[in-house]
Amino acid sequence: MINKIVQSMAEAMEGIKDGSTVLIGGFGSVGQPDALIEGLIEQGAKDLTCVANNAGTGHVGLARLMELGRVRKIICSFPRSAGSVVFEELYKAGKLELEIVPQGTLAERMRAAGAGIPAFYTATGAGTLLARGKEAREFDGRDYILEKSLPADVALIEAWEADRWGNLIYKDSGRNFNPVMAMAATLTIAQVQNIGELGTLDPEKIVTPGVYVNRVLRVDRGAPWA
Amino acid sequence: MINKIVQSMAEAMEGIKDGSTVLIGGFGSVGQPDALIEGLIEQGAKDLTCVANNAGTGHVGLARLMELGRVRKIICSFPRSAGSVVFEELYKAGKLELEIVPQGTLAERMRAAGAGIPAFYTATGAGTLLARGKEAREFDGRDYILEKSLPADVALIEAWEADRWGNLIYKDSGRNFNPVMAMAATLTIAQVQNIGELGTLDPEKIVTPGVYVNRVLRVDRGAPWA
Amino acid sequence: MQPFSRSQMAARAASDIPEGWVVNLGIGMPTAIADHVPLDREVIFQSENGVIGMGPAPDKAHENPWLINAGKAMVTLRPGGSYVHHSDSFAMIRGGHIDLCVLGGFEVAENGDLANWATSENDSAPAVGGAMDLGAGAKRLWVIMDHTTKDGRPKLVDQCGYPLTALGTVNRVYTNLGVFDVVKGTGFVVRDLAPGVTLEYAQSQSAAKLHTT
Amino acid sequence: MQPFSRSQMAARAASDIPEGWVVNLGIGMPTAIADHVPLDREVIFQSENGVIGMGPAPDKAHENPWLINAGKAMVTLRPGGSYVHHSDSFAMIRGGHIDLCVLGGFEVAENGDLANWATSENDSAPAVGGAMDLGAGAKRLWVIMDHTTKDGRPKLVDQCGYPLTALGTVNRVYTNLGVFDVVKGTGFVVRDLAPGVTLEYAQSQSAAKLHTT
Repeated sequence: MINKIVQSMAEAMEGIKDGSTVLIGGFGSVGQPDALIEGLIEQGAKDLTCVANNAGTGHVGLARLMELGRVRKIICSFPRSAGSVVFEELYKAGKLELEIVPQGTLAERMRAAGAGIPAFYTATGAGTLLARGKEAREFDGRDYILEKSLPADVALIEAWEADRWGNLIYKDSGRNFNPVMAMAATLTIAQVQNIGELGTLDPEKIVTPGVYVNRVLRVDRGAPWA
Repeated sequence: MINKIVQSMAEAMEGIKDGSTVLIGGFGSVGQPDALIEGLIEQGAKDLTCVANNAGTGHVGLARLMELGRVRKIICSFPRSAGSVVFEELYKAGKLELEIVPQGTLAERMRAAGAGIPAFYTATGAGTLLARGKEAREFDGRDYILEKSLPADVALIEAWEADRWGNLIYKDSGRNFNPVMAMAATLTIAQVQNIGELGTLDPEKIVTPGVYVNRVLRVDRGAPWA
Repeated sequence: MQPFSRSQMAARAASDIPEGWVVNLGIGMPTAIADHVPLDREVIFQSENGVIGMGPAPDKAHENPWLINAGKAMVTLRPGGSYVHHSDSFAMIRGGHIDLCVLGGFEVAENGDLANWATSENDSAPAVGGAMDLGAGAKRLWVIMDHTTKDGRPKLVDQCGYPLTALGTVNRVYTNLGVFDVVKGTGFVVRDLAPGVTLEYAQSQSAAKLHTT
Repeated sequence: MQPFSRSQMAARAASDIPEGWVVNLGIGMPTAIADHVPLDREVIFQSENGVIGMGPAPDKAHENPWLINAGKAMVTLRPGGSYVHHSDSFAMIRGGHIDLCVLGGFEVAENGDLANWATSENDSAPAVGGAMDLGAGAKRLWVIMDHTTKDGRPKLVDQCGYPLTALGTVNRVYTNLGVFDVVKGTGFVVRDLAPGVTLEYAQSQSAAKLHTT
């Protein structure tokens, strides 16, 4: 019997190694796997490259992980936002490497990693500072740059409902980065609010097939914080 | 009021020009827009480049369009199958141009066209006959080839249910090429079995947002033929 | 002279959006445009985080913390709305399926270049978000911004001094002084001026030539 | 000598598929493998047309013409199954998420090359379908085929004569004479032979060296 549901956070985090690239889902707090990030803090892996849309806020979650000196590099689209105090400080002190990626390119680079595409061309960023060091090429008279896929060791994601095969259904704007991150990582760990019996999730509503999911942990998270 | 629902086949086919590239959805007969293909036969556009998984069977649908001399070129993954008699004959007589594309590359080239990606690298086909004339490149020690996007003028697709915004829900294996074709064409025309009031389609089940759909025609097609 | 208020600027931009367009509004002033589009003029507002067909902010009783826009404010979903994931959302944006994107701006150049994400080449950690994707991908790009900076420097310029967001893609600019089309080969063309604002005055507040017709 | 029947070949391959694998079976002989995997050993069968978690063919009363596999035969969906579109289905295949693909073959070479789609360089209209995607993308590629052609020519070869489908990716071959691993740097390694089939006989039917160990 396939059973991807794990019973403890320790089991969910097992085997995450120092030096890993870790994708962290969510946009704002919606779809953000808060409990799993806490679990990763507890678990202890360091020298991490973290990929998320933002660079953390306050002193919790990703910001806390950074504050503890466990993050070597952050890849994101929006590092500076209200409350990104930990990022600001570490970055200014030269203790954190940063790669800024346009949000769509970030999503597409992960999708590419999941889809077996090592690189693709995009018009986003062509001719800008973010094109520096990237190959440029013209197609049909328009300028594009070459972007590489962004594969990862681990993805921490959140979903609304799962079954023991690891199939995932999201709620409202909770999909965001989660389904593409699930595709891009070798080890995908999902935090979910609900678990249904196999066969109870509507096959037409499953967004992430269990094929992309390795472990599921039920966490009664409640509503995303505002 | 946005209303993409058209009342007649003539309205659905309006403006399809000679020389167009036309995408035709479906895999086998599931998701195949039979009525729209008949409509295109009736409409009269010629010198077409048709993109579909197969090259038509028997003397109906796409095969009929070819038999009438309206198709200049076919792009597909599986030209020869049981009953592809029209294709065989025209191709042998040098009256039809053929581009064979691996099925996954075919789907991805259309998705790329829809997603603003002019070209991408793939391992599929690298080192084979189908790599001839294509740029090869190594990434991390593996060979890949460069594939170009495949944009189109028109997509003829089928779906299970639509609303007046053009949102589409598919049934079972009826998605297949339809959602990617909807993204890749300038004019996407959908044949659907059912039309629901706006707001009655479950937002979590809509696979093709109406953004990708220009016209919807209700056709009581019944079950796909075996 | 009665320069447009922010609300008037948003209303002016809203009045130029026809029914049926798919529209993405940037964070800040652009977001306010939606409030000026009446619900019976069906415009499909898209948000980068995968919401298609956003409606107005919910009243207290109908707040849903799972449903937010790119500015992380709670929104609603209109009948006909749907959800996609981030890669599908940006496929829509980058693939040219958004009829209009409206962004804020630091500078717009007469060749249609937009600078709106970084204030200097030396700022190594500016937040780009989805601006470059939207700037390169939308069918039309409008910018809504004050005509000058707080300290009076023009924001309509002959060439951007700030790092670019997108090259040559701005089609129109809404400012407190007026509405200006960006026409390829010509530059800024005055489409409308706020009540009492003269061409001479608007020109004096701009660092690029303003054309008429 | 009792060479394996087709059903025995399929059963042999099926017995090597552990619970939990995601498996894509090619049209023809490979498809028969699924019939030999008991339902209580949960294997997730994926089909190129976007069906994940296929179950056995339906009985007459439960036929659903909207639910077919890549061979266009009606199938069922297991509890836990789901649907994706073609691009997502091939993302799964090409992105290395399929644990195993089993295809038929014209020839397999000792370096793991597979030829299974075109019978000559001059056939300009062969049907490739998804074979190249599967051959390049699956984590493991097994081939199930007769050991020789109908007229007795070996199909295990030192180098493929037919146009290639995928390069160096075959891991194992199931034939009527036995089971052969393809080991990088070594070539074909005999894993099992059909009852009464000697190594000498199998070698005499092969155009590449068969190794033991």
